[in-house]
Amino acid sequence: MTKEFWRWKEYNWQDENINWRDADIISAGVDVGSVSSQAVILADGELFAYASMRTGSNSPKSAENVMKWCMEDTGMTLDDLEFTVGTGYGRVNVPFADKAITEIACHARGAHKMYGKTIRTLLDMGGQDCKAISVDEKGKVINFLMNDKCAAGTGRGMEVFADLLSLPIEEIGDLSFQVEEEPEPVSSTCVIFAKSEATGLLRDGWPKNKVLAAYSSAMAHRVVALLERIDIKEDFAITGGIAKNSGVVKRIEKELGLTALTTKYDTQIAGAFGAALFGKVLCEKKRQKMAKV
Amino acid sequence: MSIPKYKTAPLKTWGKAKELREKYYRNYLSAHDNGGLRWAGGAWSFGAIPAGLGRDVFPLTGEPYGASIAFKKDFSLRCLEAVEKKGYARDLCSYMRNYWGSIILDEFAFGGKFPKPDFHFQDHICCSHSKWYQVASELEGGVPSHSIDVSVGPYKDVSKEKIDYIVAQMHDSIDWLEKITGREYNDDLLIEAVKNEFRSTAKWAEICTMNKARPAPLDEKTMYSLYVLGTLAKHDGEFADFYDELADEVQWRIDNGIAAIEHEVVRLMSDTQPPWGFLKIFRYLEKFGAVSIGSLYTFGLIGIFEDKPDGSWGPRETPMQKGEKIETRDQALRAMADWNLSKPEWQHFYSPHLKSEMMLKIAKEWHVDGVMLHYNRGCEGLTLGIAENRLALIEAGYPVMTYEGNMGDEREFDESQTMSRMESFMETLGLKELAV
Amino acid sequence: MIDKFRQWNKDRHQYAKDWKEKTGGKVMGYFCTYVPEELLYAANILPVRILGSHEPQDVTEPHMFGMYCPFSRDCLAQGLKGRYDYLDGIMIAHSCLHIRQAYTSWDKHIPKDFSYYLPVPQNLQTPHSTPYLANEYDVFKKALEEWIGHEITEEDMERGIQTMNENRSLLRDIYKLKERENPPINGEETMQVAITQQLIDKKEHTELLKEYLQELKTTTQEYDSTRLMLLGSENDDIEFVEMVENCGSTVVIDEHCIGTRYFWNNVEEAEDQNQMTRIAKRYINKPPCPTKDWMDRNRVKHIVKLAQMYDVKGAILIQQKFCDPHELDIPAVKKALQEIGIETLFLEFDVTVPIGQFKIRVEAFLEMIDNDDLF
Amino acid sequence: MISVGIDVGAKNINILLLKDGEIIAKNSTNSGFEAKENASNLLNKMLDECNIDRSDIGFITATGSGRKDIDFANKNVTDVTAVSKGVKFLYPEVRTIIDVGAEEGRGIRLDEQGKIVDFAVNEKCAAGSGAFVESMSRALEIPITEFGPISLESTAKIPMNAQCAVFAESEVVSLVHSSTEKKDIAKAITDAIASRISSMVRKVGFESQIIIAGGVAYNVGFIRSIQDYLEQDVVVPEMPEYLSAYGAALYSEN
Repeated sequence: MTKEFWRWKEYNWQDENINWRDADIISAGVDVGSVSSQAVILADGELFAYASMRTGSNSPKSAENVMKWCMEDTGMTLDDLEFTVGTGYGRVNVPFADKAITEIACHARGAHKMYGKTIRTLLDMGGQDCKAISVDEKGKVINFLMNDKCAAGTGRGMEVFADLLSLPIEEIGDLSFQVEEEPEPVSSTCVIFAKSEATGLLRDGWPKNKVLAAYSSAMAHRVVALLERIDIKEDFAITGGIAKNSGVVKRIEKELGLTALTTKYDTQIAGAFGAALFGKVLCEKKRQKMAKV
Repeated sequence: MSIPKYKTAPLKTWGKAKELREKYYRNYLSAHDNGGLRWAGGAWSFGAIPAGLGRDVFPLTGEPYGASIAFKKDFSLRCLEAVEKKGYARDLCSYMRNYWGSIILDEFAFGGKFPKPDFHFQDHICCSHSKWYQVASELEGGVPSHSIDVSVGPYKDVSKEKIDYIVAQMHDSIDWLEKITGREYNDDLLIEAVKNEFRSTAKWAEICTMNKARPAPLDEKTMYSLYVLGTLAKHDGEFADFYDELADEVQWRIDNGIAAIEHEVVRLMSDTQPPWGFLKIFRYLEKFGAVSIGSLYTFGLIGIFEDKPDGSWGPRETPMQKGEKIETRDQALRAMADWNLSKPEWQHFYSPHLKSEMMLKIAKEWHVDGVMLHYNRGCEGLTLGIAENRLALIEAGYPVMTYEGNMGDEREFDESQTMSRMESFMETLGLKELAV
Repeated sequence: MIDKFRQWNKDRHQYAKDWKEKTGGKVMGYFCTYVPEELLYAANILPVRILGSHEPQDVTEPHMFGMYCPFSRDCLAQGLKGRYDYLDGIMIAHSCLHIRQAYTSWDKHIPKDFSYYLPVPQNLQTPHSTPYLANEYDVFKKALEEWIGHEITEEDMERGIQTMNENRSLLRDIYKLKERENPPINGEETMQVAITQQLIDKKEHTELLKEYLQELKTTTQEYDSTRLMLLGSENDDIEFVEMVENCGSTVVIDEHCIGTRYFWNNVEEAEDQNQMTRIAKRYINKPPCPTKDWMDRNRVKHIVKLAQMYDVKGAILIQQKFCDPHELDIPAVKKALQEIGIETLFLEFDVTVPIGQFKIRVEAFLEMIDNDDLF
Repeated sequence: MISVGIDVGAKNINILLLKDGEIIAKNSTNSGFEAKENASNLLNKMLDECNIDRSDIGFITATGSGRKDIDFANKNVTDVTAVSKGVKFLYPEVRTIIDVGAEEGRGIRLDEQGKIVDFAVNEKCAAGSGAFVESMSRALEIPITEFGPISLESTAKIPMNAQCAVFAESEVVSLVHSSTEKKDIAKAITDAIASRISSMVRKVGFESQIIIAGGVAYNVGFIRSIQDYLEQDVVVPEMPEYLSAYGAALYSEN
């Protein structure tokens, strides 16, 4: 089995200072994406645990695995989740979810928590698609755009590249800046054709980093076009896998002349985080209903 | 295959053509300085009609301007992206998008701010024609726009009622012009302009017909810079005179065996607008001894043709040559409507098969060995039915190569892929790169 | 009763074949809603709108370049695959470039004994278009008479006009019900009725429509969900509408040519005008196709009126990929709707619609215009 | 004298040696980023194996997208010409060639003399190319070699909107998530490619016999799909990936 450079690391995290058993409401969110899945558990709305794994070909299983890994060693079981919201591609096949909400709403909600209430524009660069989202002060979506029928400017595009250049996906961001001067962007952002264009450049003796820089700026340019169509506001943030790719992020910022907001949280969990936050609200509603009956 | 060698010489009238083109844009830019008017509209617009407003009224035609932008790749890209930002689709006419971009960025391709016209004067045969200026007007903050529908069917089916419909719109357009410019209309200037249009468009057809000669006195790449005058102001007297001069020179080249390219081994014809940013493909063909003698596009976009008594295809006899009277406004408008309805490039809008017939005429009478079709994503109008044209040409035994691209949006042209495809095509025609 | 319409839609080809069998009459396939069916009904010809099948196909590439709209390619594919082999004639009314190619390629490569290209003015905003179009109708009528071998009388014409008017009026009545707070009929059901209106003998369709209308007036079933408007070019994609409504919405009004644009207005009575002029006026005054809507944007005004009339919360703008006329309208439509507080979602249609990719957009759109209680 | 044909594709380099018309060696390697060196090394390796001295080489013809990189070749011809030459020689009955490379598909029609009448190349879309199958097999998590066999087990017809290789991947993912069986998805994919290719081949117009060139010919699923779409049987050659190199070598012969 050859090394798969495009693969993101898998990880989980828990807050030792929180004893979930003391919490009144345990809500959870699980984001089953096309490439990776994340789970988030909140104790009374506070982040208690999260995990990220790659999505297998069986999404109900992937959802369960990532959630189980998230609660690993906490003594928590799926039954302890009072309200779970599923999101992402596989949102409808999350066996233990009480409701499904799109990743667009969830990312907006999650980002609103992770980056603060001032956020107005969100760029979510997922595995298969790229979404530009306008958010209001409550974290509600007021407009959104998705790239259509073309994977240029998606996380997947970058992964294909990492593989082509045999460079670990986590490193390509920084590597793309290790060039004497910024090269012209590659002309084609189509993943497949950019790939052959890149191969050509490498054959012409370009160093990997330079090719990487050329592709990163092409990708950034493409994404900026999407952002401009939704008329981007100053307080904007980037979530999803690409948010970790400084090579693209910095170039987007440069072209926009804006600096993306930062967060102490892991940018990849925004969707699951938002789902879990919705979960809390929905849980309270459920209780009110019950109370009435 | 023996490689012929011909005399070549640069075109003497070349400089004059360049000069006229520059003057045309200068006139438009400076129109206001001395109280003149400027209008914008399509290359097919009835420019002779606004000409009746006075000699100080100058046009800016959209398609040639959009193509000029395409030559300036960086500017073009900025224009296209500015338009996409406004939410307009990427697959619309690329001339139109370049043009709109120039408005949005408020930059003129030849320097300075975008020179807003006083009014739009358009005609309509393809889906985008009138909508082009409908949107332009919105982007410019309400420049008054007028358009005349000429899409009444192929010339072979022309009827009095069809002409009446067009002429009635023309009469209205004159009232409209008087209203929005506050000027009094001058029928003598109209009649003069209409006659100029007949002269220039018939003369261009005559020049194209001369290219039947072997070796071809003109290659298509050169013709692009010459036919363009007709797309700027076919009704302009100076332009009509220029075509007379050009015709004389082309005849002189034929008489002295002066060829467009040194080694004319095979003769090609193309179709639809080329990708303007990549005219080098024609130079590339020359390396193989292939010359493009023209196309229905370069011939029939402005040239007016007809079947001659001997069955061949040539310039249409003008009403003046026929001794027909053009003394009143109505006579002028009717004659102009009828004349334009016979425009070769207006026929295929109703049936690609009519276009195939004309292309086959060219292929036969201009001694064409192969055809190169540009599947032009930039122009729905002229690419219309091109697949059927291809089938018809192949059926008639002509080798056909197709390549995809875009006349005004270089992002849709794959240079290396196209070049290797042309190389394959040259190989199938039995050509090798000439060792010169 | 809606099931009858559904079945008609499903078995459209069989219906036409049976109709021929039963009546011995001629069937005319037509490509655009500017075709004056009044004349065809006057000639006892069954007009059938040629539509696509929403399946991937590999037969049109030699005839039509891929940059033309998928709907026209899908239509041509049906012909090339022989699914319309029962047609006696085909015709088109001069409208957009794209569909024209489906007609011209069909005309050349698929046998039939009658074919007609009907000129229709593109400049509907000039009074001169009426006499011009009326004259083209006269020319067309002569061609028809020659084909069917007998004269089409004034009485025939009046019958044709009444057949069309009655059927169109009933559709208006159905749409009237959709103005209600909780309409008795949803978008999928409406679309079934609207599609079959262009496939089934109007007389038969009208009879069923009358019964259905009665049923709806007394129906208890009600749709209470987000009120949406569907805007666009051609849209007969049932699967898509079902998906949209399953996400928790009801399509209460549309503005496309399998819907209101087809039946919104009627041929009016006018003592002082001949039949051809009256019919011409109907087609000139109908809600325009964008390709004919200049220099004023009458279509946009009409859309805004409909949106308010039907109290919609959001509008989905669907567009056949590469459809220039609509691409030239969409920014203006968006702007106009947003100005009256109606959110829009833009979706680009292809021969096959990737429901998966669209579902998330539609769900997110609905979450966007509802769900305030989650914040 | 030894005649050499070198086919430098986007992914692989295929080299074939002819001695008086007889194939004496054929071999393949990755194009990598130094196509020229890789080709040269492979050639030397092959020469060693048949202990032939480089000076015995009479003529070298290069083809494929990277043909211009091979500066030690005596001449180069395009893929279209090379593959046609090879097919004409080995399969004189063939009138239509479907050549699917890593990044583009080609349809070529030949006349009785084996002369090229018309050809088409799929434009700006990888969906009709070898690369497509690869990214798909990744999404499906089945090895490329098993892809065809698995798809053969299915008779389902799932329309796929194969606009873009990677986007199709997301359609595959949604299919996976809607727990569609792998074999059915695999078939949907081979159908999608076959439909694109067949559409292109219909453009040049096909006559039997039809031959499939390029590595994709090993994909039994694709063969089944393309035969369904063209409603015709196709010839699957013995060395589909070497036909271009063979054609090039034939050019070296004379």
